[in-house]
Amino acid sequence: MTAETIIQSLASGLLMGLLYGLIAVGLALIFGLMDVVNFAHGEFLMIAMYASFFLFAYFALDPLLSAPLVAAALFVFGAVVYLLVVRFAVRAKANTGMVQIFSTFGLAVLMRGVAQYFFTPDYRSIPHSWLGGKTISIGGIYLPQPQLVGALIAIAAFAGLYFFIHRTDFGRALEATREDAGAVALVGIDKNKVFALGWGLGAALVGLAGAVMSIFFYVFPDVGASFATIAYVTVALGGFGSVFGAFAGGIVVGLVEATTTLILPPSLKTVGIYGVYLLVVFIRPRGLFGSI
Amino acid sequence: QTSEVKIGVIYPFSGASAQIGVDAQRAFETAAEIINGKYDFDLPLARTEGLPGLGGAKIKLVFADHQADPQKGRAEAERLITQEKVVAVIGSYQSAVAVTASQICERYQIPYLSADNSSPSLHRRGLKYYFRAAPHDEMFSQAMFDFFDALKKKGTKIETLALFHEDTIFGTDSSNAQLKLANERGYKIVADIKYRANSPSLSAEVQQLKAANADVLMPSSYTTDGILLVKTMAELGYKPNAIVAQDAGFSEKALYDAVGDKLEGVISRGSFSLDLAAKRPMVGKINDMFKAKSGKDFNDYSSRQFMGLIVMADAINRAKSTDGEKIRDALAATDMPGDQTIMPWKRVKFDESGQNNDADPVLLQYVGGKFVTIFPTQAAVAEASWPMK
Amino acid sequence: MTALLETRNITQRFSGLTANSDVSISVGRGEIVGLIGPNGAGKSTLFNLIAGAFKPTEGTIIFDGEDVTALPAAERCQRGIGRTFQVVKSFESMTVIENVIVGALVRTTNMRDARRKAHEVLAFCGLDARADVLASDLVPSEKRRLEVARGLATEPKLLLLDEVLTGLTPVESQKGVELVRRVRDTGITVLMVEHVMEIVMPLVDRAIVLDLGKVLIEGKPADVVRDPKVISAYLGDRHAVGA
Amino acid sequence: MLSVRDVTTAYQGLVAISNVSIDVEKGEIVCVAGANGAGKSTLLKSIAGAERPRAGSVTFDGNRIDGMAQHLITAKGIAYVPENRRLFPRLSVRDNLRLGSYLYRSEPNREEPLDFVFKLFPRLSERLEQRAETLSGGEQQMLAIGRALMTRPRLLMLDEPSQGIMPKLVDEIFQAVKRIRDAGMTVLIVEQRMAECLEIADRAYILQTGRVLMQGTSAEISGNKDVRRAYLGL
Amino acid sequence: MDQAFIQRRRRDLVIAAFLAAIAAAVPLFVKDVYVQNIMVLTLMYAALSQSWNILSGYCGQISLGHALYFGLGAYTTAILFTKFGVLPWFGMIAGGLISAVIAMALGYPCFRLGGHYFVIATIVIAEITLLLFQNWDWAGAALGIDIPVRHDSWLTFQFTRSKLPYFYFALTLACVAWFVTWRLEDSKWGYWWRAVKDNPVAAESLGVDVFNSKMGAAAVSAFLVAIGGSFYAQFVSYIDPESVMGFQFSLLMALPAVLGGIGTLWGPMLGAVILIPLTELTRSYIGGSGRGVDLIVYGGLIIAISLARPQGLVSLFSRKRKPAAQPVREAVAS
Ligand SMILES: Nc1ncnc2c1ncn2[C@@H]1O[C@H](COP(=O)(O)OP(=O)(O)OP(=O)(O)O)[C@@H](O)[C@H]1O
Ligand SMILES: Nc1ncnc2c1ncn2[C@@H]1O[C@H](COP(=O)(O)OP(=O)(O)OP(=O)(O)O)[C@@H](O)[C@H]1O
Ligand SMILES: CC(C)C[C@H](N)C(=O)O
Ligand SMILES: [Mg+2]
Ligand SMILES: [Mg+2]
Repeated sequence: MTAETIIQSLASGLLMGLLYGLIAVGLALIFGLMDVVNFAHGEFLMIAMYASFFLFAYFALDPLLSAPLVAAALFVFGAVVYLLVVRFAVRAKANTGMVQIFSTFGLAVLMRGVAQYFFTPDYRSIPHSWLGGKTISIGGIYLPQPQLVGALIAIAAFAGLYFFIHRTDFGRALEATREDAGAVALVGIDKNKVFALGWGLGAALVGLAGAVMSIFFYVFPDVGASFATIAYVTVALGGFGSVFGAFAGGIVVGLVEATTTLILPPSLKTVGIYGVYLLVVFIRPRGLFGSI
Repeated sequence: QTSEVKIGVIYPFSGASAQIGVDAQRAFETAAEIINGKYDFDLPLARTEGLPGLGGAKIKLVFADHQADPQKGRAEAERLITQEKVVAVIGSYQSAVAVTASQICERYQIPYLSADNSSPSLHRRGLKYYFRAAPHDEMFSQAMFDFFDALKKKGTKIETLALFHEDTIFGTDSSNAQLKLANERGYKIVADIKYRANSPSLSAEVQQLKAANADVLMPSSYTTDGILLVKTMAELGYKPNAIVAQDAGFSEKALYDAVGDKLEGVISRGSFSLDLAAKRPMVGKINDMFKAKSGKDFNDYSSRQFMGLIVMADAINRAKSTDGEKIRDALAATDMPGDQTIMPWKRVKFDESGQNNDADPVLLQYVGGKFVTIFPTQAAVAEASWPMK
Repeated sequence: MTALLETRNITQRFSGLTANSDVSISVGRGEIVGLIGPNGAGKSTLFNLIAGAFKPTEGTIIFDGEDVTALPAAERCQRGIGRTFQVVKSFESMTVIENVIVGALVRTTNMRDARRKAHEVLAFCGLDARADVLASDLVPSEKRRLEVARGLATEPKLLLLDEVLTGLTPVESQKGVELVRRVRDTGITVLMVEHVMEIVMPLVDRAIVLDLGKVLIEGKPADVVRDPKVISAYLGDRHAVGA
Repeated sequence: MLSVRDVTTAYQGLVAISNVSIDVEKGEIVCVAGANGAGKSTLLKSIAGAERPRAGSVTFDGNRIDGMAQHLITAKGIAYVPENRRLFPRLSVRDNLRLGSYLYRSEPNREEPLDFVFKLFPRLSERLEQRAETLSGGEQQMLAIGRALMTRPRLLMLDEPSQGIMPKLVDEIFQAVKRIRDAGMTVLIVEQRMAECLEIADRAYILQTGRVLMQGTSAEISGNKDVRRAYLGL
Repeated sequence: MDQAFIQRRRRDLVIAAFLAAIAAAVPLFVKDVYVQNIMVLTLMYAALSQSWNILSGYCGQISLGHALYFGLGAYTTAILFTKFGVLPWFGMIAGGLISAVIAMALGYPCFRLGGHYFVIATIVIAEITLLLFQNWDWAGAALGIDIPVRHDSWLTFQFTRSKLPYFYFALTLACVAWFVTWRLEDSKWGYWWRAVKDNPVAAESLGVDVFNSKMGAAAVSAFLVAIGGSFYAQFVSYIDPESVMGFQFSLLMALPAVLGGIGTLWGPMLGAVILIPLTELTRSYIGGSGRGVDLIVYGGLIIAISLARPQGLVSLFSRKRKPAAQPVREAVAS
């Protein structure tokens, strides 16, 4: 194993990690901070990727250009999903966790069905885009441009979310609603508005991820499944209630994945990721930076 | 007599491989159309309406979704047999499902025909009602190594191979066959990379391939991973000398739509090639019929699915009965000359285990946006260009 | 005869804050001891340490002649320490009787016995009419009574009562006082926290005042409330005269 | 200012208060007393919008507020400190207080009442970074009242504010209530400690088994023989 | 005073016996093997869900990794049978015991975890095991294990066509799982579990051994689920890692309980009776179109049911609150 291989591994791992982070940032908001389970996270990503794909296919909009549009569309979608489905799920008196799992699982199945109905199960991908296939090579180390841009967007998204949660009243209201949705009315907060916005925002972040992903990934109705578990693990590894944790979680996942393959057969690389998750929570039951 | 003969078709219609199921549906419908209608093709049952052996009875297809789950495949096979009263079952894309579905068929004495399952172990289970007209992975792999041997004789340097295969039954079987052949024929495997199907990232895998830098990269991957593999290779600056693929994703349109420009000169095994249309015009016409339904050209899978129904219908016709055992016997007695198929096969004739050993696989090369047959020589329409561009 | 409970030099720190510092108290068998002191003085913390909810930073706890400092809460309960929580912790999805049965099961695994015991205790606490109501449907004062009932069901030697008699009208308080007396009469030693002097004064045999995590003074309630330090830290001027 | 007319409220079919009517005038301190389960908390909940009355009306400043969403009622200027406090347990004391001024987030001097709260409960200013759930019982009660004050209510409703508060502070709280009133707010207070409460209250109501048993000025109520026996323990 | 309670438990037992008797008679009238197949699956999932419910419903430790025990049961039986010729009946017990031991071993580090951390740990552990099996050549790796079917026999628990033996086994398993739950519900364990679920700190203060409660629940739950897995291996006669250890099993075990009422005696049964036929029928009768309509219907129904009855369908059967539950109102001032 040459030094170059190792450096390349780490570089790819880091980029991939930031990408996982980008995919997880929306979940970090909904699952990590608002403490609502969204089993349809992968399906949110799926429709975001479809949105990017179709904007490209019909309007020749490059995914980078359409990203804000996709994010906006997903914002609306997320808010609607909250108001139509999740709102009732979080209202359950007992076992809200399971009710959330159950109803968002139903939503995931439904979304897959709808995607298959309207988009067919064909695999789609964007063959030519500004960044697609482009790569920067520094001394034999290759850094694919889509991932680089994805990494930058991930950093920006996390920074934005961090600011939003820690520096705005809205972020505080969001946390308060998570803590006791029944009590926020005591200070004049409309819990549904706060959570609908939270869901919208979380979905919009997924929209960004979807746009970036569509540059170099394929999309089909079941594509979400490949990312969902990793996204959950990323958020939990970083720790619930911490934006920075999810960011760090993504990087750790990416690096672990890259380095596992230096030791184990690649088919077992997720074993490395999962193993690290277990290791971390066995030592720190609240993940790396979790507060709740 | 019966005016309708029901044949069960079990495929994945939802889940990760739904696309295959949906394309398969179109292929089977095309075949049924030809059987049930009158067409001037030199194909069994094309020129007559329906099945003359059964008084012109029409074929009716009953589709069932197995969602790639062996248990569901089994339940659906059983439902088709007992409720829908199908007289035969065709399936199933995933070999794991074929295991259970064919077992159920055996129990009910209903013939099961693998249109496209490629796992070699399937016909070695001593089942009486199991048939496969198409080649299996060992036959396919053999063709590849024959091709290597031929190239080597001509002086091309092929010494090292890199295997890249998914961790499913298909990937495992395929790589096992390739490993065995490589050992027998003196090729060195410098990388044997098993990866998790539908991985979110393949960069670590590609790095290992790049580091191994084999003379030939041999992927056994489905469309999704194929697309990601090719994109990742480009991103990490890995340009293999040659790619010889175990079909699957590498014969899917979606893959070439996505990354075709990076695949000029890629070679894939297959059992079908459109260039056959030059020799057998009906192939082009049938392809057009299929394309009208699906928007796609026949590929390795859809062509095999198409033939699967033709072979089955032909046997039912000869059996002159809808009785499972009679159909089975008729299948066992099948002897269909190659030029009465749309495939480059010598003929369709099953051995006692139900495998057709005369289904010669071909190797195709992707040149200028389409596939041309390059091997074996008797079927080839062009010389292989090696290394790939 | 030795004291039932003794804490020796208990200190408890929470990141930077010392909630208990060098607390040594003892409670004799059959006593009703009042633990009083300003808000945040460390009373509930001391209860948590005695009951084993967490381990003290320093110090030892002797219960019934045995060093229990290292024992987990469940084992202390088995040894005979029963408690209530100031911020009530009912089993919300269970009915009142079921809540109490959980407590009774420390002493018996026979369900019939446990159930009988639970009914007894509920009747004792005046909650029997609410036996089949979900705990989540109780109002706060009932929940506090449920805490007591659960604690009693474990047949403790020592019962720690943390503000279970708040929020009662004077008449109701009176009943509460009687209830605690009856508890003691069944042979249970009581250590209780209460801010309402009208309850503490007539009820407790001895009062221990905590302030800023330390024992400020202890003695007969009547003496304690006259102590200027207690008045200035805890009671305020109004109670200096009246109580 | 506040007028409750014939309000009936039930929990899953069980009537907790029936036909209760009370009035609170601007600048008053009104006390509601009664035994456990009399329906005092239910009355406050019905006003605050935490429970929806089954019948009757609640009017605040001439506007019907019954049936309105709870957060809108808060926004109208009614702050409610429930019996079980309902703090945000894993948020810091600081965040709990800041959330109190959520409605004024666009104002620069939104945290004006903070000084008042800290003067009232200096302990809170020493515990700003601590999670609310780790506060002592009394500290939690202080925080709950503090948070309510941060909403700058015109009507403050307190459900047994003295619960869990040390004697010295109980007096201070009642004095503070007076100061709160003097600062221009109106206070509706549910208390068991009628003696202290009546000292500061202008008027009082006594509830019994879900109905208004008695009402009058503080002097009238504390002069009543039955009340003295049952509620003042004299 | 306890009469009502004792009566209710008796009534549950009588109803269960009655339902079991009816269920046992159904195959005498329903001869369609497809329907019988659905009934077998329904009973199997009812049993699995009932077992899952012990750990996740009663004890509150939500596991979405129970496919692990299901798979272990299936693999143990299949390996013992195909490689060592051990009869499946013994394989079943072995699988159950192995699963129970592994559940406790895993519980050791995992039960310290709370909430979502625990849930994700269960998912991840099952997934790791799946991957290991997928790569374990001796156990057939991705190729799985094809259990050779010879002839009908109770000894090897193999029946080529008849579903009845499987049906009666699944029925028995469902009854056993139900009975175990019924029995444990009114025992120290049952109370401990519910206490631990509601408030572990309070439970601890009442002498509940929180950790061992969880361990007990995990062991019972894993044992029963593994029996289900063994049964499945026999029933399908072919297993591979994805088809016995996949995440979908973990979900399919949890869903009936959630749908019917998590942590209740009847919830899992009720949920399975509705959910499993729904799953099977939507796929069979609309799935063949290839358009995803079955998913739309199935997903839509799940959302609808879960939102309409968040407490589970059993709540439809719970009686109206009795006036006896009237709160105490001591009218002091009169
Ligand atoms: N986990 C913790 N972390 C930090 N500080 C804590 C923690 N628990 C308690 N404290 C602090 O320790 C002090 C003592 O708390 P404790 O609950 O023992 O007071 P108390 O005497 O019971 O008061 P009260 O009469 O108000 O209930 C308080 O100031 C509280 O804020
Ligand atoms: N959530 C609830 N579910 C069912 N019944 C309730 C609920 N809350 C209150 N009740 C019942 O309504 C009646 C009135 O309760 P409320 O809490 O208003 O009384 P209160 O006068 O505030 O008593 P306390 O002095 O104990 O606080 C009581 O009988 C009580 O049992
Ligand atoms: C190519 C594939 C993914 C499927 C393969 N033909 C099989 O039988 O499993
Ligand atoms: Mg306290
Ligand atoms: Mg009240």
